[in-house]
This record gives sequence, structure tokens and C-alpha cells, in this order.
Amino acid sequence: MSEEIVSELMRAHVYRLASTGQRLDGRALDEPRKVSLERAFVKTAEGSARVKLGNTDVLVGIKMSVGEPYPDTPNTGVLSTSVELIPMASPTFEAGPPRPEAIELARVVDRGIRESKMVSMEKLCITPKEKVWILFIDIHVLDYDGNLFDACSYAAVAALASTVAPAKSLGLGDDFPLPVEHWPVSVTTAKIKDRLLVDPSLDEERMADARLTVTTDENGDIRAMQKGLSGTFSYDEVKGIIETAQRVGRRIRPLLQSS
Amino acid sequence: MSEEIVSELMRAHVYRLASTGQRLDGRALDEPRKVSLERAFVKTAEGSARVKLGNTDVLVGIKMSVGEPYPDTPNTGVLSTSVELIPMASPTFEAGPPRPEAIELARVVDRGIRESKMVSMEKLCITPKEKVWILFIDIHVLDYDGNLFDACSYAAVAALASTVAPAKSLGLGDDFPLPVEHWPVSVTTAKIKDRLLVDPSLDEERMADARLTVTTDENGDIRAMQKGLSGTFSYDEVKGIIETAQRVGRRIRPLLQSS
Amino acid sequence: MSEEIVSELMRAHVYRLASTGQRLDGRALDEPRKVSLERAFVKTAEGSARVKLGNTDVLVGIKMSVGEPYPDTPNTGVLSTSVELIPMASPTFEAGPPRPEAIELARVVDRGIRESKMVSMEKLCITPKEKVWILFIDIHVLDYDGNLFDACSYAAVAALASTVAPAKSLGLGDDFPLPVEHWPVSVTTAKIKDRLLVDPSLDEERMADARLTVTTDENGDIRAMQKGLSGTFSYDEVKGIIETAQRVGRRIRPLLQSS
Amino acid sequence: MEDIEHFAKAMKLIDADGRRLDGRKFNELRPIRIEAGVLRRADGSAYMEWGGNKVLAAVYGPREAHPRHLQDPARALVQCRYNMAPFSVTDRKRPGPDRRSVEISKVISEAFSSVVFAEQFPRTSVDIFIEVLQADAGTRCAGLTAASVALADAGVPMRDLVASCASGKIDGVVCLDLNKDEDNFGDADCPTAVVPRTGEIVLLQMDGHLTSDEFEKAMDLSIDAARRIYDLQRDALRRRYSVTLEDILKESPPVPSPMQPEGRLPSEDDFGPEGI
Amino acid sequence: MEDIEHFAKAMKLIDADGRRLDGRKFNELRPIRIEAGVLRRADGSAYMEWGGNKVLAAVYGPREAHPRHLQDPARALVQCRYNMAPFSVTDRKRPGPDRRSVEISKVISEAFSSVVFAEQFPRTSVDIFIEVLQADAGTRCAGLTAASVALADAGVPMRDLVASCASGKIDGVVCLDLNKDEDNFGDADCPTAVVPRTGEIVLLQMDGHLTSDEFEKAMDLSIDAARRIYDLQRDALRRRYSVTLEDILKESPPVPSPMQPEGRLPSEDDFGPEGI
Amino acid sequence: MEDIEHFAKAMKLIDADGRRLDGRKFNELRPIRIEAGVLRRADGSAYMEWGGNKVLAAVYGPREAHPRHLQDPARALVQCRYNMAPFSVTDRKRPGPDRRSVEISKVISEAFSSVVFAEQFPRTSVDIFIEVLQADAGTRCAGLTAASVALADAGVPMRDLVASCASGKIDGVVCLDLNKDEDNFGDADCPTAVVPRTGEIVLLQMDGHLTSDEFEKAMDLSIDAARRIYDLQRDALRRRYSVTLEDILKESPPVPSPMQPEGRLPSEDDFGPEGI
Repeated sequence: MSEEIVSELMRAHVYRLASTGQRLDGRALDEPRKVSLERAFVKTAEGSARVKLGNTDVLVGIKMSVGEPYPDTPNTGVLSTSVELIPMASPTFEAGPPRPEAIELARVVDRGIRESKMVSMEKLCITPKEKVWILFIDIHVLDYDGNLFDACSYAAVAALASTVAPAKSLGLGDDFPLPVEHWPVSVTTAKIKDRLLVDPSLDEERMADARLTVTTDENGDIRAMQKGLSGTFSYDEVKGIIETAQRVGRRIRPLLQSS
Repeated sequence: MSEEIVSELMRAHVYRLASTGQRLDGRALDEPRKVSLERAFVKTAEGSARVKLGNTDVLVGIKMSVGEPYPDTPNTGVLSTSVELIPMASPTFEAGPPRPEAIELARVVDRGIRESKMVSMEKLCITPKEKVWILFIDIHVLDYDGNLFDACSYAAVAALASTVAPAKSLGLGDDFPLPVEHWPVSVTTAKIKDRLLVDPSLDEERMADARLTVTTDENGDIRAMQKGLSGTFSYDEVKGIIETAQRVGRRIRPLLQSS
Repeated sequence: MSEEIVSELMRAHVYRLASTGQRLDGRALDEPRKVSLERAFVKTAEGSARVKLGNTDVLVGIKMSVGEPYPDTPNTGVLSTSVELIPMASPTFEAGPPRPEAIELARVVDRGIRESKMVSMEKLCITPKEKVWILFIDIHVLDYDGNLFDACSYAAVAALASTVAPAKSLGLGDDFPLPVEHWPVSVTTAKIKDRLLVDPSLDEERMADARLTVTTDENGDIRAMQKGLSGTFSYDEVKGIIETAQRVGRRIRPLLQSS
Repeated sequence: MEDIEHFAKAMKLIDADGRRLDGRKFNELRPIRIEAGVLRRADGSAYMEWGGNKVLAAVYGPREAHPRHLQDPARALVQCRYNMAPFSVTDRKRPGPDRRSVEISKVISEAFSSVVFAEQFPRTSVDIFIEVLQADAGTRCAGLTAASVALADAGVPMRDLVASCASGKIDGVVCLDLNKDEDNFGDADCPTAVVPRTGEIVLLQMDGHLTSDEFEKAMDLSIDAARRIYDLQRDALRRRYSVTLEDILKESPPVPSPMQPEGRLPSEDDFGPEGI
Repeated sequence: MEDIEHFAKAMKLIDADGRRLDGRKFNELRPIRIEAGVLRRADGSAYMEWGGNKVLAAVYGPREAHPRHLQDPARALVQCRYNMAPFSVTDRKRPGPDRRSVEISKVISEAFSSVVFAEQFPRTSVDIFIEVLQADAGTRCAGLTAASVALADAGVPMRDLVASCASGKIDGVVCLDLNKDEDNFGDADCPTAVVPRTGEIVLLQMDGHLTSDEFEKAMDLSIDAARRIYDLQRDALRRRYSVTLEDILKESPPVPSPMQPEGRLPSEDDFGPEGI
Repeated sequence: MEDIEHFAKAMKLIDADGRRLDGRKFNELRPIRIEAGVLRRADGSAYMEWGGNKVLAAVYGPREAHPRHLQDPARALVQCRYNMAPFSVTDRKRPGPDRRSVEISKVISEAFSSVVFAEQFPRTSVDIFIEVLQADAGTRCAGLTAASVALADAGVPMRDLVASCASGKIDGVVCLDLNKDEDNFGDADCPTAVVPRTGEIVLLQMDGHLTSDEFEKAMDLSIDAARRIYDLQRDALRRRYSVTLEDILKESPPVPSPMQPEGRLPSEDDFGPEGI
């Protein structure tokens, strides 16, 4: 995504603003953009959610099917997360197999959900070693205005929370909602020179030196982290970012939980 | 296939000719090129036919195997049609995975056969939900001189009509010829400005504005249609093209039926 | 591998040397480079060997699993040989799917082992038609200084000879060493103008006109041959190369057999 | 209909009163809603709901065509990519193009090539992206119709909008705009796209079984429907730009012209009474 | 023979009289028919039947090499693509190159690189396409032999034609030109291609089990056969151009020289008594 | 830990004395051995054994970046390709990149981008290749650590070496440098890479479950370990160049400067007492 050159002047401007606690769109440095959420957007999916984080627009659909478990986890369902950065969403996205950016994004979203044990995958075992539920989280980015990590994570969490397993049509008893046990919230902070900005917009993201995504659960515990970009963080910066992620996460979690 | 530029002069010449009912190779506007047909060309295939439509040269081989039906059609055999536009056939064809031209061609030929119910796929069910015959129609274009839609369709129809299912070697009873019930014939018309030419040669195809392929059965009923290229047709033109396709189809059908 | 241009001067120099029986690195024309061999380099593999042939450095790992036999060989195990020419090993190697050079290399190494019946594949049948051992020979080229054919073959043979089938962990009885019955040795000769050089170094390989790889067994019988490059051989040259391959093979075989 | 055989012909698709399963008459369209200008990054966009279909279309360009060797020195390339989201169908579709979507992308590209003034923009490409978010038969017609609005929203010079609708045959009756069950268990389907003002046919496909008479009935239905859809397309564009005007009057600092008004998440309430 | 193990060694491939399953003697070729100039679009072409093999070869070039970064400023690239039609073998082969065909393409490309005067055509490529339509062992030899005729038909300057034939060992006897059963159940196979006039070996592969003496017997058989095949190649070219001459005399308006005579569908009757 | 669920939580990873399965204390590293300059063709290289991990790293460049359109006119591209050999894991891994290795390649590329003086070499690429030959958890840390030595061996100008180590939590205890069983059955893993002299964090990932306090304990362990590993890296480079010096004194004809000293096959005996 480095194909667009951002002028140094713009970068200096954003940095000067940030040095006085301000941002281009008027937000505070630790203030995420407005999250709007529409559940059950797609009737053909077992669960779905469309999330707008500012102007970033993401649609997640959950499909479920029945298949074999992995040999080393015979008693647990299977979770598979994919991202398509379709060229509709940005002039910098290209059709074709997923590029490293999309793969990293899918894996970071997946880790937040998997490691927080949001969905009890053990309860998605039908017959040990033979039949388990397979959960496909398909992330479709529709409009890209920065910080896909958080937007995709929110949409995935909300979609999973609205998912009903189609057991009846498969002769597996009554339909049931996914067994949701934890509520991971991803919060991404960008660093421009020595300033830290939560939920970077596209303009901010383009000029960022480093990025840190922290996923915390309802206890404030850390479930996943991912640093990105070529800049560095000090240990103190990381500690501060984690605190911010816990604080912001607490504010966003109820939005995802409401149904 | 637009990589070869055809001069506007040539286009004007062909158009002037067509305006007086003439064509470069002396045919009438609604006259297809000579069809020659050689059945059972390939002994390793369950059925095969080599068709020359003018200088366009196409070889189709039919292979049969046994496999599972699709879940939503548990009582019917499976039909799979592929086209390889091998670089032998034209300087404009390249090796590699099928490009949109080849995919469209395969799908249009497939639709003509599938929708006309030429082969009774229900009779190719061995055990419902478990075992059915799988029919592979592999289209190999050897020499490309225009109008692959019709040439490939004729070769596929003739090859299917000559196919004998290898039941005995698979322990499934006696070998039997495919249950052929209908005889689709594809007729393609090209439009140059306001003139319509049946079975365009390569030279005509290169300068055509629009293309319409109409597949009719032995009753003259329409079984498949496909418009191509960036030009347009009027409704009246479409009606006329269908009538021509029915008339030309009646002349070509006996050629494909003879064995 | 022709992307590096070798000056004609260098070629003339090597040819003049060869005309007096000499080589750049002081070897005789029919003298291979020093072979050093380290077995069981990789503990995660069922067998492995790292071979240095001069500065060419190759690591082969053998993995075994259980699967279905091919339908036409229901009583024999399956052998699968792959080469990765990883970009670590040479500035001329690129990441991506195997290119023709890597495919030829894998197939020639495979043929030497397969056709010599080094490993009795019949003894790797567990249940006819159902379960057989599958042997994966994975060749990892670490440092490329010429003559991969022989280096890879030596490493593959040594790795197979050190392989122990993990039968116990799969509930298939006691672990056992692979049933090794023959000892193929590959010897490659390069031709520069009218001179023949055994085991060409990279510098020699780059300027060679033709190449002939001959794999012989412990009786001196020929098990596989492969000519390469665009030059030609006379019949007498081929006979001479075979004799050399038998002689050199006899000297190298004990190295591969020692454990 | 391709790839699916009719295994349940017993299913009755039209009742004694000539009503279809969803209560429509033979010549009735499913409810249609179109909204223009719904995405921020794209140069133009449109969202469409058509029966159970939910489709987004976006347009970028004219922009420099990549890779360069594809550039046409005489005209713009008009390139469509039709794509189905994995969750848009009952059985999850693997991401990426399959043969069906490659064909549909091709015929839609060709359909727009005849209406875009491509000669005005040599060496460029006009890239049309259609995403099917929820599918219920007729997605190519919905995608094409939405893409036409997106092209207009992007300001791409065109002779006219293109409007598209399929007709088909179910239980032996020629009907307009088949839904998914009708398509799966029906006898024929014939997607058509026209330039409504001139009647030019820019897309035409058909599979199934139609006599010449039935084909003409189907075409008559489709062409008539296209005219109604054309009105909905123009309404959507009119609404889009009037809303923008109101916004400009409401907000004090005028939005600079090259900037897009903010995209909005379409919700049920956004759609006016133009749905049929 | 690769990928196939000998599971039915009991099968007897040579009878008491030294006759093979198809009645041939150890040094006998299968029937061979070659026809030059069978395709219209290609610059040169040839069709070959060799026992149960049916093979087409076509040549394009010398033409500008694509992509450009592959161009060699000093010489033409000689590039062969060997391909098997999906229906050319008993079990359908998936379309596209597999590892075997990639290797064969490589060794055939190298074989022709030594005979084409590549230095005369820098930055170009000579593209050779071999399509196996029906396979019965020995397809690479048949393809190479046909491609050699196609190169001559295309007018590509060469030192000489290349002729190719395999020998092998069945039931312990060295034999010429194995057919499919002999290849599957035999002990060795050794495909060879030579420049018949100079005896230069341009392709040599071998798998199986041969003593040095057996190898020399096999090579002697192959080299001798290559000379006979060379005659058939030249016959085909002679026939091709004499037929053209007759055609010119028959037709009144002379065919302009750069134009290809019309390709014909080879039929059984087209092949003269040169079949062995 | 991803892709693997904890199906055997009963497994006890730390005994009553606070010893781990392999006898280590919570803050103890596995044995580490590093050797610089082990490959001949690469511009720089290093071999590393770290517990049961065996990793090779090689560096080429700065060299012209290919393909050209990827060149950055302002700086060198720093590109890492992390790859696991098929036999490096218990269940054979299919050759070629999978999603995990693509992600690891990306984060390692980014980690080195901050320390290489990329501005000095516009339009070039510095290509880092990491091959995991035998895997035992922590391969990305081992690969990164080895690659850092390989970069120095290649003479690529850098601000400093990068050192890397993971910490995690097993049986509720924060521990340094998890091995494979600990990673599979543990509660969290947190790979970290730092510039030891400045404490800058260049790579940071985490999965599992850590409170803020536990995270800080883990980071403290990792940062402390990175300093020890940094010493081993410098030892390896010192040894590499002193060995070269001795070699030069031993051999009479001086080795010309652009030539690499001969790479050696690392054997157990090559590694000195610097292993921990």
C-alpha cells in the first residue's frame, strides 16, 4: 500500500497537529472513529454484520458446514478466516490471490477470535474424530479508509455473535446460536514520529511509521498482538498502547454485544 | 483476439461486398462454410470427432469415468466441458490457464448440449446419490480460422453421438452407446455495421461488431443463445438471426446425425 | 541458468587447459570433486543426508506416510521426489513453482533411484490396493556450485539408506529401515567443445555445450541416462562417458554405503 | 440453471390463478431499490436490492490502464469484474473467480463497451466492479443495472444508461424476472440488457427451451421491464444529486467539487417509495 | 515406464519364434506415416501416425520473442511445448502441463537448438508445438520427428532434419520401438534422437536396466531406425511440395508465394506406401 | 499455537521444583549455536542451532530490484522470505509458501527495514532468505537472529544487529523461549525482536492469554535474553573473521578480497563453548 506517495508537508502537518493532541478529523489522539453496525445484512449467510468504522466499510459473512476435524484436535470445530481485498474498495487493491497484506489481516483477526476463545470450539464437535462444525469467516472489505484490522475484527465478532448454526437442515437437531463465551476487541494504534494515534484513518495510516494492534478481552487481558510497519516502539510505548487498548476496548465492547 | 489490427480499408471492402450480398470467399451471407467430419479419430477416447468448418479444425474427445453425483442432482450424470486454445492453432493463442475467450466458448458449447438435453443425463445414473457416469468433453482446437462456437459444437455433438460407455471394463454390465435424445445445432451470425453474416471466417470475425450464437433443436426450438462483442443488435435483427439459425441448423443436423 | 554470460576468453582458457588434461581447480578430467556426507542431519525427518560435492551443498530429507497405492500398482509403495531450488542457493534461482530445470533435476534423480530398484517398493505395501507406504524425497539445494544432478542423487541415496520407517507410531509394527537392495550412483559429464569433464563445477557447467548423466548400479549396469543442453554427442563419446561413469561410480559407491 | 438439473419437477411454480410462488403475476418485477453514490473511495458507486439480491457496483476511471501492454492507443478499455461474496449463496462459494463469473464479467464488459464513449479516453481503463453480497437469481442483470448507475455517478461519458432484466419460462408460462426457485426449477432463462431509449440489445443470453414465439414473449417482457428499471435508475441518480445539494445548503463550508460526499451505509429507511 | 511399476511380469512379450505381441521382429518399426503442411495458421506443420500414436506438430517463427526480457540478443530461442490431449490416454489427463511434459518439452527444445541456425535470428523465437492426440508409447520420438518436418515446412534454416526412435528391452531382448504394452511391462526404454547424416546424438534418455552391451545394441537399432525415418521425413516433404506444384498447375490463378496451400484433414487415404 | 487446539491440558509442563520438561528454569534459554559465513554463493550467511531448531539464513544484495516496477527510487527494499523445508516438521509440509510463512516473511521484512540503512541504496533490494531445516518452536526468532548475522556477514550497513527471542506462559507461569511441546500445550506465546543497544522493539506478536503484568514479565525475559543472544551473534561474527585471518596467514597465496572464504559444512565440533 506504499504506492501512493504522501508528501512530507502533509506528514509534518499531521505531526504538528498530533503534538498538540489534535487530528485532521477533529478526534482526540485516543479516540476511535464512530462505529456503526448492521447485523444480519446477508440472509444467505448463517450470520453477518456490516461495520462502518468512519468511512471504512466492511461486510463479514459466516457460513457453517460439517466436516472432519483436524487430526490433532479431534474434539473441536474448525475455524477458517479469509479476507478478500476486492478492488472495489480501493484503487490500491488488485484482483487475484491474497497478497501478504490480506493474509496478515486475516490471520490477525483470526488470532483475536481464536485466542480469546470467543466461540467455544469444543462445543462445535458433533462426533469426536469424525464430524465437527466448520466455521468460515469471510471478510469482504467494501470501502477502505484506514484501519482494516479493527473494522474487520468488529464485523467478525458481531457476525459470529449473530450466527445461528443450521443444524436442522442438516438433520443435526435444532438450530442453535454459536456458543459465544468471550468478547475480544481489537484496538490499533499508529505511530507517527513519537506520537501515538488510535484507529488511524487512511491518511494517517499512510504516513505512519509503526502500527500495533492489541486485542483484549472483557477482563482487559491481552489475547493477541501484532506490530506492523518498519518503525519501532519503545517498551514504554507498548505499555501505553496496551492500556489505551484496554480502555478503548471497554467502550467498544457493548456495541458489539448489543443485538 | 483484438491484438491484430485489421485495416479500416479491408473492413470497408467486406462491408461493401456484404451490402451486395457477397463475401470474400464467395459464400452467400447466410451460407456456412463446408463442414467435414471424421468420427472415431482417437481410439483412446470413448468417442471423438474431428470437424473442419472451412479451415477451422477442431478435435473433440469424450472420456467417461465413474464418480459421485452433485448433491443437488443425485440422479443424474455429470457433464464437464473444457476447451484448450492451444498455441498451435493460432499465433494469438497462448499457453496457460484458460482465458475468458476459452471459458466462454466452453460454456456456450456446454449449454447447447446440456440445455437441449441431447444426452439423457438421468440415464447415466448408476446408483442414486453414489455413483454416476461422468462425461468429459475435451475440445482441442487445432487450426483457428474463425467461428469456434459452431465448429466446437458440431465436433462435440458428433463425438457424443459416437461415444460408447466403457461399462464392461468397469464391471458395470455391457458397453452401451450414450442415450442421445436431441440434436442441438449451433449457428453463429456476425454483424458488420448493419450486415449479418452466418458462420464468419476469421477475417470476418476480426472486423465484426457483434456476434450472436443460437442453438436450436430438431423442432427448431431455441435451446441456448449467446451474444458477444461490443456491438448491439436490434430486436428485429435478433428475430432474423434466430430464423436463419433454425434454417441453417436444419441443413447441418443430418451431417451430425449420420454415422 | 544462462542468464550469466561467461566470456569467450574464459571459455577458451578452460578449453586450452582441458586439452592438456587440466582443470581450473586442479582436478583431472575424470575426477569428481570431494564428497562429504553427513547423515541424520534432520531429526524431524525419517531419514536425511547433507552432501557437499565441492562447494555444492544439498540437504535431502525423507518423510514417510501411509496412503493409497496407485490403481495400476496396487502392491507397491509410492515414491515422490521434489526439488526446491530455493533462492538462497544462487542468485539465479527464484522463488515460485518449480521451473523446468528443477523438474528435470527431480525427475532424473527419481529415475536413478526408481529404475535401479534401490528401495524394494514391493516391500512397502501394507495392504494390497488399500494401504502402502509413501516415500517423499525432498531435495533442498542450499548452495549451488555446479552439478546438482550428482550432488542431489548422492544425498537422496544416502538419506534413503539412513531412513527408518516410523511404523510403531502408526500402529504398524516395529520401526524398520528401508529395504535397500541396490546402490545407484549418478555421474555427470560435461562437454566443452570436444573435451569431456566429469562432475563440472559451476564455472565449467556455465560454458558447457552438452551434458550427460549416467546412473549405474553396483554391477556397472546402466539404470538411467539423461542428456542435456543444446550440444551433441557422438556415439563414441557416449560409450566413453558410460565407461567413465562406471569407473567413477565404483569409487563413490562405498561413500554412500558407509553408515 | 446450468450445473443444476431439475430433480423436482413436481414442484408447482404457478397456481391456478396464475400467481407465482411469491404472489407475483407473470409480468411483475420483484421489488427494486437503487441508491447511487454509496462508497467513498470509488469514483462512482451504486447499491441495489432486487428481490433477494443485494448487489454493490463501483467504478474507477477512466484511469491509466495497467499493465501497459494492455493499453489500447485508440480507446479506453471497459473492464468489468463480477464477483460473488463467499457468503452470498447457500453453499459457501470459494473466494476468487470461477468459470461462471469469468463469463459474466466478459459479457457485461462487452455490454458497456457499446455505450461508453471509449474513444475519448485512449490508453485508459474504465474498471467496473460488481459484488454480489446476497444472491437470488438474476444477479447479472442486477449487477449490470447497478453498474450503469455507478458509471453515471462516476461521471463516465456514456450514450445512455443500460438497463437489464431477465425473462424465462416456468411451468410452461413465459414470466418476467425469475427468482431463485423459479430459475432452478423453471424451463428457461433469458437475461437481456438494452439501451432503453434506442431498444438496442447489448447483452443477450439464453438457456433452456423456448419456441420462437415464447422467445418473443420473453423479450417483450424484458424490454418493457427495462424501461421501468431505467426510470428507477434515473430516480436514484436524481435523488443522489439532490441530496448532495441539500447537504451543501445545510453545511456552511462548501465541499470542494472533486471531493465525494460521504458514503452512507444503506439501510431499509434510505429507500423511498420507488420500489415496485 | 516411470510412475508405473511392473505388476504383471508374468505377461509374455516375445513368443518362441522371437515375434512380439504385435507380430514384429526385434528390429522392426511400427507402421509410420508422415504428412507435411496440414495446418493453415501455423508457419509449418506435420501430422504423424506411428503405430497407435497420432501426433501433430506446428512451428511458428522465427518471430519476435515474448516477453521481451526473454529475448536473446545473440540468437533465436528454440522453444518446444509438448502437450498431451486429455483424451489421448486411457485415463483422462487433466489439461495443462504436468512434470513429465515439462521435462519432455525441455529435452526436445535442447535437441532442436543444436540444428536450427539460431544465430541468424537474434531476439526471435522459433516456437514448436507438439500435440499428442492419441498415445501409444514413443510419443516424444514421434513428436520430435514430426516437429522436424514442421520446421522444414516452415522454412526454418537448419543444418539437417532430426530423426528419433527409441529402443528398449523386453523379456530380456533388446528391441526397437516399444509399443505401450512393451513399454509398461518391459525392462528398459531408451529414446534417442540423431542427426542422421552426421550421427550426432541430440537427445538421449534411458530408464530401466541395460548392460553396456545391451545399451550398444539398443543404440545401434535406434540409429539405424533413425536413418529409415529420415527417408520418410524427406518423402513427406517431397510429397508436400510436389502436390503443391500439381495444384498450381491445375488452378489457373497462381497462388502467391507467401500463402500456405490449404491444409487438409489427413485421412487414411492420404498416406502413400511409405508406411513401414 | 494457531491452528492447534489444546486437547491435552492434563499434560504437566512444569514440575514441583519449577523445572520445565527439558530441565530448564523459567528464564533459561535453550542451547544456542551460531556460525557466520557458511554458504559460498550468498553475499552473507549464517547457520543457527537453537534447541531443536536448525536454521540457515542467507543475504543477497543490495542488488538491483526485480521486477523493475517494484524499485523504490528513494531506498532499498528489504525483503525476507521465510521458508520451512518439507521435512522440517513432523507431518511433511508441502513445498512453497503457506499463509503462516507469508505473514512471518512480512513481519521479519518490516523488522529489518528499521535497521538497514536503506536510503543508501535506492532502487536495490536486500534479499534475506531464511530456511528452517528442523523446527522446534521459535523458528521466526531463530531465523531473524540468524538473518541478522547474515546481513552483517554480507556487509549490509545497519544501525545495529537485531536479536530475537520469544517468551510465553506455560502452566500459568511466564517462561522464556518455549520449545515445541510448551508452545503446543502452553497458554501464550509472544515473539519479540529488539535492537539490543537501544531497546527498540522491531517485531512483536502475541497470541494466547496474558494479563498486563504477565505481558510485562514476558517482555522483560525476552529483552534480557535478546542481550545475551546479541553477544552470541557478535561472537559468531568475531569468530568468522578471525578464522578467516588465520586461514590467510596459514595459506601462502592471499585470497583476493572479493572472494568469499570457502563455506564449510557445520558439524557438531565446529561450535565452541558459546552455546548456552
